[in-house]
Amino acid sequence: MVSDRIDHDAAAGGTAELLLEARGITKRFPGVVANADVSLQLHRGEILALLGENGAGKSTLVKMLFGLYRPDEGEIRIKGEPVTLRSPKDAISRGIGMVHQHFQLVPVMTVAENVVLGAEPCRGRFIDQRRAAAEVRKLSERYGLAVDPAATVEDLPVGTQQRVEIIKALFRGAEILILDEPTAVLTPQETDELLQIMRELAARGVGIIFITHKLREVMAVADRVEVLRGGRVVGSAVPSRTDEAGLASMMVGRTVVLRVDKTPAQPGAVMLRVRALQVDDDRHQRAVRGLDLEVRAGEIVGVAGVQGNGQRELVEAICGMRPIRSGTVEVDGRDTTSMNAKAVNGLGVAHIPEDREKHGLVGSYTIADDLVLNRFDEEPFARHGLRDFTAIDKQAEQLVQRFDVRTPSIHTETNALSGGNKQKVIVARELSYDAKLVVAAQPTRGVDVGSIEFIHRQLVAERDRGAAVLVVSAELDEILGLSDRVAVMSEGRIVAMLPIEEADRDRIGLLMAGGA
Amino acid sequence: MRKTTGALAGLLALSMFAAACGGDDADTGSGSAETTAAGGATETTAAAMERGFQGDCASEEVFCIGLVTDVGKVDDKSFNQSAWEGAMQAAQELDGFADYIETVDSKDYETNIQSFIDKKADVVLTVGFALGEATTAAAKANPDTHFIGVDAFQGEVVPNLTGLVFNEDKAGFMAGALAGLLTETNVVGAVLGTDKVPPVVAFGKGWENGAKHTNPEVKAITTYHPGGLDVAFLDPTWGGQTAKQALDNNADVIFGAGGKTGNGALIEVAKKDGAYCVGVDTDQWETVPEAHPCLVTSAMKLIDDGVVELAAQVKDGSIEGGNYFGKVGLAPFHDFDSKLPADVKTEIEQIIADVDSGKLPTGVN
Amino acid sequence: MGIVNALRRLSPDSRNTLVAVLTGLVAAYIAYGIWDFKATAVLGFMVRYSTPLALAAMCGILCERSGVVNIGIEGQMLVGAFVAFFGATWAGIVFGVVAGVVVGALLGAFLAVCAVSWRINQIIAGTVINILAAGVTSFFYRQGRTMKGSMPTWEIPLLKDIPLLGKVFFQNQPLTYLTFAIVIVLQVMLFRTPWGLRTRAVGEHPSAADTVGVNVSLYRYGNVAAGGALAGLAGALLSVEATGTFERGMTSGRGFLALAIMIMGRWRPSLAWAAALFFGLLNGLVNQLNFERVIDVPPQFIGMLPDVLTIVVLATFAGRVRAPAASGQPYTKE
Amino acid sequence: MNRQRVQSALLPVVAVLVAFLIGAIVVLADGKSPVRAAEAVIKGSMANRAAIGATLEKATPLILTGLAVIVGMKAGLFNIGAQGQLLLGSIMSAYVGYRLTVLPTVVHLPLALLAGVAFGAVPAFVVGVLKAYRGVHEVIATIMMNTILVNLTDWLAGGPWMQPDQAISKTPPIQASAEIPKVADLPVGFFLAVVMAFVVWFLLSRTTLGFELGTVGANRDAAHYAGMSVKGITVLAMTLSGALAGLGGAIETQGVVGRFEPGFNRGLGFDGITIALLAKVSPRAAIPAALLIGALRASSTQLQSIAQVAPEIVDVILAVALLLVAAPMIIRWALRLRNASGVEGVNLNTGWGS
Repeated sequence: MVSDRIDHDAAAGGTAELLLEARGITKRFPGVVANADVSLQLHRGEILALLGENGAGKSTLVKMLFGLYRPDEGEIRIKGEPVTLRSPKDAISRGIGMVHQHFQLVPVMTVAENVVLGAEPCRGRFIDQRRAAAEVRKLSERYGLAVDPAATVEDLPVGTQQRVEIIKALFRGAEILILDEPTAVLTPQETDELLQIMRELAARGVGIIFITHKLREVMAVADRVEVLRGGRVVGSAVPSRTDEAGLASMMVGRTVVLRVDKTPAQPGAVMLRVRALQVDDDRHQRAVRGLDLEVRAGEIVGVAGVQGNGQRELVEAICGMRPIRSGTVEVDGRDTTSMNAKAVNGLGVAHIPEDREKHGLVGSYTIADDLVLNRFDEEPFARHGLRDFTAIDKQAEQLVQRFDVRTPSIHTETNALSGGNKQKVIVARELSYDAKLVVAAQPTRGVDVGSIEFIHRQLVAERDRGAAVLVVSAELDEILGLSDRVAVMSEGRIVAMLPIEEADRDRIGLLMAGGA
Repeated sequence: MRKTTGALAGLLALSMFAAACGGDDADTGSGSAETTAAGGATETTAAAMERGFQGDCASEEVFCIGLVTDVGKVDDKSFNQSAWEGAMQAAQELDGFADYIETVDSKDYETNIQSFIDKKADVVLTVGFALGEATTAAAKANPDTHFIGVDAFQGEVVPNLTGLVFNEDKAGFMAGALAGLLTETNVVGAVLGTDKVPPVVAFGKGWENGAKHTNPEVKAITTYHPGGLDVAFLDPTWGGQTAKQALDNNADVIFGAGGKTGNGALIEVAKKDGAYCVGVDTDQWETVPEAHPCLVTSAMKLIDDGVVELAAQVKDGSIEGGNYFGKVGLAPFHDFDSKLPADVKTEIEQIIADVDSGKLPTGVN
Repeated sequence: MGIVNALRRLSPDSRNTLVAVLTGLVAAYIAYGIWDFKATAVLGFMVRYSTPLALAAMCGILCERSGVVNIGIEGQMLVGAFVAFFGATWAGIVFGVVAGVVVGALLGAFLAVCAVSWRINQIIAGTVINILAAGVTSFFYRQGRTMKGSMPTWEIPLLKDIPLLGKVFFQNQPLTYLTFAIVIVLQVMLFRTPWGLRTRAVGEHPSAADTVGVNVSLYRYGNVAAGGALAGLAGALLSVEATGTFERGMTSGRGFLALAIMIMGRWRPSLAWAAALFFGLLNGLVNQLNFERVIDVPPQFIGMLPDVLTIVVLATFAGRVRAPAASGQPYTKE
Repeated sequence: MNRQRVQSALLPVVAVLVAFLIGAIVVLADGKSPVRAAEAVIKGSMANRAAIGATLEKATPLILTGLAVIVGMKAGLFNIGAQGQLLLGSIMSAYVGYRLTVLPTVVHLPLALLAGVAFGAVPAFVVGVLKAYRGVHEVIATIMMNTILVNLTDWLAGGPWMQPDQAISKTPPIQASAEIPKVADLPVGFFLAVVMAFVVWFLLSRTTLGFELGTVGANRDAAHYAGMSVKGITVLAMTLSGALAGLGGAIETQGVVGRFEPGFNRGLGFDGITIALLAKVSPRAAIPAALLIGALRASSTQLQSIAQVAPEIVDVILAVALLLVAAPMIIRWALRLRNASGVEGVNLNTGWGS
């Protein structure tokens, strides 16, 4: 255990104005206590990191601070005055702004429209478009947040969308800015830029609450850290007076396994061979531009890269979900370039999709049905077009047990499961049929730590069984922990292929950003 | 939120503003549509006559008339209503009872007819050519009940079934002839229900020929509702809009024939000064009071008179199977009686007589 | 030069609109030059036919732009027509129209209750409205009443004297003008005012609107009720203005056609109006062809022409139209 | 669990009872006797074999159009076009029924049915293709298609296929060999429809095809991921939907009307929507839902004859019942039933999708 409670005022420099204070906040949901007796303080010009694992109660806490939830007990004070935040509107009017994990931007509208929504500058009864654009430009210049006010949000890269969110908050006069996992979707370079922006904002007197589970960022930018676990504040620290390992153990409650236990790889024959692949995205723009890649049996190849550099299209093209414009894909020597998802799957390619709610599951189906989602018409689950529910249920019982899916019954709707358990359903399904090639896209996104470890072990087990494993992840830690070789992807190409021994964070970060 | 409410209020206010102005104008505008008594004609009859078989229809003395409508209602301002009024009048005159069943689904024709047979009605009156087949079948199966099929032309003679049919082409011809005499632009228009219903076509063709007979220069512009049978007679909006189009084509006499669709046409024409309109089936002066400003006459088939006549024949036993040709003709000119030139009236009276007697062929098959 | 610059500054959307309007005008005047009053007659029909449809489509747009599918427009119109007419027979046309609008708004509010508060499937709620409307109006209909007064035709001074357009657009009845105004106002409000921006946000991404303090439920309630009011007005237009009478089932499927028009108009008031005018033009041409007897084709084929054309147009040009993203989805705060 | 199941099964029953109650109030308000109206409904729909036969006859096409709508909804499609599809199926079965003269019943009857099925499917197939490959929304396409098909069938029945010696539009009567017989007053077509309900239920819940259909309806992206052909399934579901509606039309022609006559099949497709919703998109539940509507529709004669109640009362009752089924919380609240776990009701796609 690292430092105990420290004096807040001392950390913040003592003289700064107290912007926000939470006292003894408790929030219960049916069956769960999400926050128990949480207290924290935020001063002007301070960056406060809320550190915790998924499910530690960080999101619930800030949603109360933003008026989305009402605390069951406790008190929130802004500038010393007790307040009741009934809605985001209340929070906004009191100078609180929030950048949500899932951006709250209307994709079909312009940057300026998104920024002024709900607080429109008017000339007469009409929105003053020019002033809206001017305000956006003004804010973006002042804080170094480059955006074009006239651009349509859906055309912008993720990092830029995030800046729009920040501008949105600033436009509303936010003095307290809550950033919910802001770096999850950014490149290391974009992350650095964001951290720079945060410092800039703090220097101009904004108080920032920064939610993350990435220790490096906390160390880099936070003035103070509150660590949450199980809905409680388990510790506070000043980064300059502690180290990553100390924070990590505080966060997890035990010593963290930073590397996945695994033996050196025993690569065999080439299972996946991708040559000069060209694939378009949904908007008919070329996303994968002449990509070459090989994955051998018995190894894990991790694809590192910033989201939106063609990873999704690559995965979907390999798995037969997306038409291939040119180039070839071979699985175990068979040309699968023009095969559909069904045929590719039939060759023994397992696919853990990136977006489990969208692609991986049918939420209104039972777990048993979702466990045969892509093999519903194969024996023994179906014969002559008729489904065999005995076989389906039997398989479901086995998989639920083997993959430790926490559910009352195999006939429960998948919707009712937690994120981690949903992901386990998908992993269970995809790893249930001794695949030759396992393609796992963001396999642990939004999953609790216990499940992450479990899923990682399963992927390693697949490798050890002799399968070729391709992992695509935005979490560099995951790539570094799992992979035997690391492929760095940028702008639709593999720009480097490194053995794990040569893969270090800084180098990969530079490559991801398109540097040499 | 204030802004939404504001917007809402704005919308409402806008509508109220315009509506208010409309009201002002209406007060100063033509007051001719004040007549509410017109509907009263039917209402008084209805009030005098309690619907339903109040007596023992099975007995010899009690005379019962059962009416089955085509899909539609007895208050359709058209042939169903006309037949029902005839039935009520007959019941009154013959000291009997009358009742009706409105058909909701064409497949119920038989069931509905049967229900009157079960109630021992003396006369079962079916309205509309569509019921022809079901009526014939019922007549053959129930020789003791007499059947009257309005608009149902009888190809073969069934002794206890009389078709009350009309030469719609004659009525159309007479109306057309009047239109030919009245038109100043030499364009007459017809807004019709559908060409899939023979009486409508007969009215329309007769109308065109009549107009050409009295005025060789005339151009007859005719259109049918483009929709299916389920809407063709029930779309007054289209009727009105189309009548306006005909007026814009310089037509100054418009024939509206096709249930509510035609009625819509009449009401539209009434809004235009100097234009005439001609109703159909019954004297629409009674059924469409809104059309008074233009309604010069109606091409009538006197279903009610025919029903009364045939019911009386049933009662006294003189009725025969086959077809009974009901009277057709032009409705009274009402307010226009004084406005029509004498020579026009004389000429049209001659034409009516000649068409009636068959001396003047209508040219429709 | 100034004009060229102004043109250049227009958004592609406005430029296309401008081009379309100008093309239409040129075509109309060429037709007018050749056929004279016949062109006027057809275009006059076009405006009359399209007006109730456009109004009903505005109802659809208001509802769907804020995220509620309204399949009950037909029923709302029918009840609006019924109430407006009987209101007009009882206390005059102003009262009638207002009553129709109010009852339409109530039915809209009912849909909003179903969709927003009860979270009933919106298609079901709309279907309930349709069935109920057909049943109730038919059941309680009594004939033999006439309106107290009638809708006048207003000729707009000066404008009415413009050749062709004057007669087509500026010699109409009050609710028709009101419809023109509503379309234009709605177009401007939807894309230029705070209300419009918020409404669109609520229909596209309700949680984004919610997190900046826009009350999603309130906007949905307000707009769906206002939409119902417009449907009621469309009904009043049918009964009190276009015909001066009420008949059972007199909407004749116009509420459904309005949905098609809304989609063809890509959920934009101005485009939807254009689509409604297009339908009106086709139907007017059908009539005129009948009048002229230039073709010997059964009316059934002419009658299906607009529908065939619509399908062909949609299949050829429109491609995938994009509905407001949250249309039909109940919104739950997380 | 069990209690909840009983409650959710009870809800539609209560909904219908409440709807009847409201219907009674309306009748009373109209100055008529609800007791006599009730008597009329019983007499008209179930008092004797003929009445039962009438109810079943009315229910038959409703089951099938209900199934048509259900199949579409399962695949996320809203088929407003069942009416048009039914009409085309109906006239095609009539054509085959009257035109072919020398066939034995065992060939002719199924052949005519098949013609109905096939031609009900054709317009729906077109709509499906337009939806899957051209992105034309099925709601617009089916609305347009309804108008087109009404006009087309009106023209056929009044033009090329019109019975020559008749004044009005209708096809000649079908041959006896194509007629669906009645056994003891009970229409055989009804049993065919019931069989179809079970076939559809089996198809949707027991076969891989049904699984694909449901997956496409519930989550298109997941269906794509699972290697299903979303476009293919869309076309197939639409086609199947049209085929069911077409079968409904064929049974009407061959079992009830005996020919095609314009105006004889009105409203059936739209009742199908009501039934699908009342049945909560469950194929087997379409049977009782259709029986309920069939019984009410069959009573229209007696309602007028015995109680002098206008037949529109049926629509009022249906609307209320539909509302209550869709919004079970109203009844729950009225009956003070607790345990309102989650949002219940019909689960189908509402959005226009794309």
